[in-house]
Amino acid sequence: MSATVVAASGGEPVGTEPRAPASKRDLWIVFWIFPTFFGLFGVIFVLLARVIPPPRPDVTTDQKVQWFASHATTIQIGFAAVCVVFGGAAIANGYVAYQMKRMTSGPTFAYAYMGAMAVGTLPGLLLVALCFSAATFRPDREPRISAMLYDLGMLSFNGSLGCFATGYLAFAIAILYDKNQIFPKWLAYVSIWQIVTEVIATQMWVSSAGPYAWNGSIAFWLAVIVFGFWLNCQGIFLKFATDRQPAGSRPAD
Amino acid sequence: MTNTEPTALTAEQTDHADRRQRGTHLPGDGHMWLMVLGDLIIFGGYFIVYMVQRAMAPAAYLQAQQHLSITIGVLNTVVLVTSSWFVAQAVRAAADADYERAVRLIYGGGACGVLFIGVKAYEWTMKITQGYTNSNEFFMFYYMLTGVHMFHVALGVLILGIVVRELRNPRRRRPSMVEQGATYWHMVDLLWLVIFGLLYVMR
Amino acid sequence: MQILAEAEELPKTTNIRTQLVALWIAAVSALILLIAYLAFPGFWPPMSPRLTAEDVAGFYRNHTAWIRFSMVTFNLCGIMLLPLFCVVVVQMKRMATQSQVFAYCYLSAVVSGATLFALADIFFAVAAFRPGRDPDLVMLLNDLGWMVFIAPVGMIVAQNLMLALAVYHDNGPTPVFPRWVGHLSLLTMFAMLPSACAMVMTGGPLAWDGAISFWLRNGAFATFVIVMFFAVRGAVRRQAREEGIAR
Amino acid sequence: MTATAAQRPHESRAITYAWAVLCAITIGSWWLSPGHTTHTASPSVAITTAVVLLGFIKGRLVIRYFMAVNTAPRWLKLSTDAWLFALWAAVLAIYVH
Repeated sequence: MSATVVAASGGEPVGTEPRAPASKRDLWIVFWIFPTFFGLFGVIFVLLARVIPPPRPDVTTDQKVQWFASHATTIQIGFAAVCVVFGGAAIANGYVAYQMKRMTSGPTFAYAYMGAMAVGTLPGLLLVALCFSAATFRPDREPRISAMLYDLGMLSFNGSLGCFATGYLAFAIAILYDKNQIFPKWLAYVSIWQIVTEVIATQMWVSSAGPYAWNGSIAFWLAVIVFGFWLNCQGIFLKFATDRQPAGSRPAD
Repeated sequence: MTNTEPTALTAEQTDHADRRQRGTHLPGDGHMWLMVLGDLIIFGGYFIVYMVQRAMAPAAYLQAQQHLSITIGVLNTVVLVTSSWFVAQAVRAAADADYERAVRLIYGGGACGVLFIGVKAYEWTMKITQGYTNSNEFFMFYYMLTGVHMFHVALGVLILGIVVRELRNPRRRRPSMVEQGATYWHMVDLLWLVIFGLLYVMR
Repeated sequence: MQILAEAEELPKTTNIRTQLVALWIAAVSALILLIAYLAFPGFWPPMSPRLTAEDVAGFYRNHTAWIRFSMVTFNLCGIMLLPLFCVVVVQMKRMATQSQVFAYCYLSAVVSGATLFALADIFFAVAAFRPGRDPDLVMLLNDLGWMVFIAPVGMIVAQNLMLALAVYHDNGPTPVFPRWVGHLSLLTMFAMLPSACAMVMTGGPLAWDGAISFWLRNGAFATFVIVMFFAVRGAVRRQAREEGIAR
Repeated sequence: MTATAAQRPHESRAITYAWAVLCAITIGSWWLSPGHTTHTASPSVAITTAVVLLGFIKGRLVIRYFMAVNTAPRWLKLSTDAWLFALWAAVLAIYVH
C-alpha cells in the first residue's frame, strides 16, 4: 500500500543534503489540534456561550435583553475563550487542506477548501462572538440595539452558508478524483448531505419560528446531527491518513 | 428481450451473475449504499418532522394541500417511475454486455429525469404566480422537500451522464459502475414516491 | 547581497526577487501604518470603555478629520502586511526536514487573521462618517471596532504557534530560520494572549485601553513585525546563496 | 453460466411488471387525493391508511426490483425493509395519534 502512496504523490525526495531521520511528530502535533479544537469548540459553545442549543428567534426585544442578562457571565467567559482558541479552526482546516494536497486530484480543490474555510471563520464563528460580547459588555445598552445584536449574531453563526458549502463541495470533488484514497469515497458522498443541509438552512433567513427557524428541527437540529457525524468521520479518516503518510514525505508542489 | 446476441462476458460479469443467483450480490458498491442509506435516513427525518408539524394543524395543511395539482403530481410520478424502468433495464443490458442498448436505455432514463425537472419547474412557477409562497408552512415544506429532491434529480442526471461516458469507453465500462449510478437513481425515485404520498395524496 | 550575472534571468532568481519585493512592500506599509497609528486620536490615550455614549459621540464629532485619515489609511495599507507573512510561508515550505504541514496551517491562519484586521477600521470609520448619528449607535460602532481590533488574538496565536513549531522541528544542518525566531514567536504569542479579555473587561490592565491588552499587545506585535522583517530577509538571502545565485 | 443467462429475461420481465404496478397505483391515487378543486376535502383515516399501505408497497417494489435488492446480501434486505417499515409506521402513528 505505502508503495502506491509514495509513487503517486507523497514521495518527492526531500532535499539531498544529509538530515535527521524522518519523523512524523510534526504531523501528529497538528493532527491532535483537530480533535482538541473541536472538543473545546463544543464545550464553549454549548456550556458557556449558549449558542448551541440556539436561543429562540421568536421572542420580544425585552426577552432578548433578559436572555443576555441572565447568561451574561457564561457568554463573556465563553467568547473570551473563543478569542484565544479559534485559531485552532484555521489549523484544523489547514491540515485537511494539507492532506487534500497529497491526493492525486491536483492542488486546485485543496486550495479552494482552505480559502473557503478560512473566509468562513469570520462570518461563521467570530461575528457571533463579537455581537454577543458587545451586547453583554453594556447591560444598559439601548434594548433595540441589543436585540439587533442578538439577531445579527445568531443569523451570522447559523446562516453563513456559502463559505462552508463551497468548502464541502471542494472536499467532495477532490476525494472523487483521488486515487490515493486519502479519504474514502463515501465521505465525498456524505459531504453532499452537508451541502443539502446548508441549502435547507437558507430558510432560516425567512422564517422566525417553526422547523425552518434558526433553532428549528430541520434547519438546525437535523443539520447539526449530520454535521456532527460528518465532522467525526473527517477526524477519524484524518487520523488514518496521518497513519499512512510515509515519514519524511511531503505533498507535491 | 434483446435483439443482439450478447458478446463475451468478462470474468467480473459472470461473477456478478453467479452471486446474483445465489442472492449475495451487492449492487454497485458499499460506498454508494452508505450514501443511499444515510440519505434515506436524513430524508426520513424530514418526513417525520413534516408529519409532526402537520399533526399540529391538520386542517390548515389539508386546505393548503388542495392547491396542489394532483394531475401534475401523478404525471411526474409516472415520468420518474418510467425513468427508473429505463435505468433498471440498462443495468440488465450492461450485465449482458450489450452496451449499446444500455447506453440507449440510460439516455431514455436521463430524458425522463430532465422532463421531471421541467414539469417541476412549471409547477413551481404556477404556484408562485398564484401566490403560494414559502410564507405558508405547508408550502414551505413543499418547496423545501421538492427543492432538495430536485437537487438530487439534477445530481442524478449528472451521474447518469458519467455512467454513459464510462460505458462508451471500452476500457472503462464496468457493470458495478452502472449499478452505482442506478442505485442512486432509484433512490431518487423512492424518495419521490414518499413525497408524492405525503404532500399530494394523504388527507 | 549581489545577484550573480549568469543567474540574472533564472526563474529561481525571480523567486528570490519577488520575495524581497514582498518584504519591502510590507516594510513601507508598516511605516505608513505607524503614521496612521500615531495620527489616530483614539490611541492617545486609548479610549476608555467607560466613556458614556455622549462622550464617545462627542469624540468622533471633534476629531472627525484625523479619524477619517487614519482609518482610511489603515483600510488601504493594513493588509499590505500580508506579503511579509506570505514570504514566511514560502520560507517555511523550504524547511528541509519536515512535511510542510506547519506551512499550510500557518497560511490558513494568516488568511483568517487578515480578514479580522480588515474589519476593525471599517467600524471606526463608519462611526466617524456621520457626526450627527445617534450616540448609542456611535458607541456600538466604537465598541465593535475596539473589540475586533484588540480581542480576537486566536489567529495570531495559531500563526505564531505554527511558526515556532516549524522552527523547532527544522533541525537539519542549514536551518531556514535561526532558533531565536521560534522563541520570539512564542514570546509574542504569550504577550498577546491576555488581550482576549478585552471582550469582557471594562477597566484595568486587561481592558481594551489597558497596559496589557493595548500597550503590551500592540507593542509586541509591532516589534515582532519589525524583527521578522530582518529575520525573513536573512532567510531569503541565505536561500539565494544556497541556490548559487548570489554571493 | 448458461443457467444465469436463462435468468435474465425473467429478471427483465419482473422489472417491467414492477413498473406496471407502480404506474397503476400512482394513477389510482388520483382519485384519493385532496387536490381536486371540485369539492372540499375532509380528513380521512381510511384514505391515509391506504396511502401509507400503498406507499409501503411502492417503496418495496422500487427497492426489491429496481434496486435489485432481491438478489442482494441479507443485511441490505433487512436494512432497507427496516427503513421502509419504520418510516411508514411512524407516519401512520403520528397521523393517528
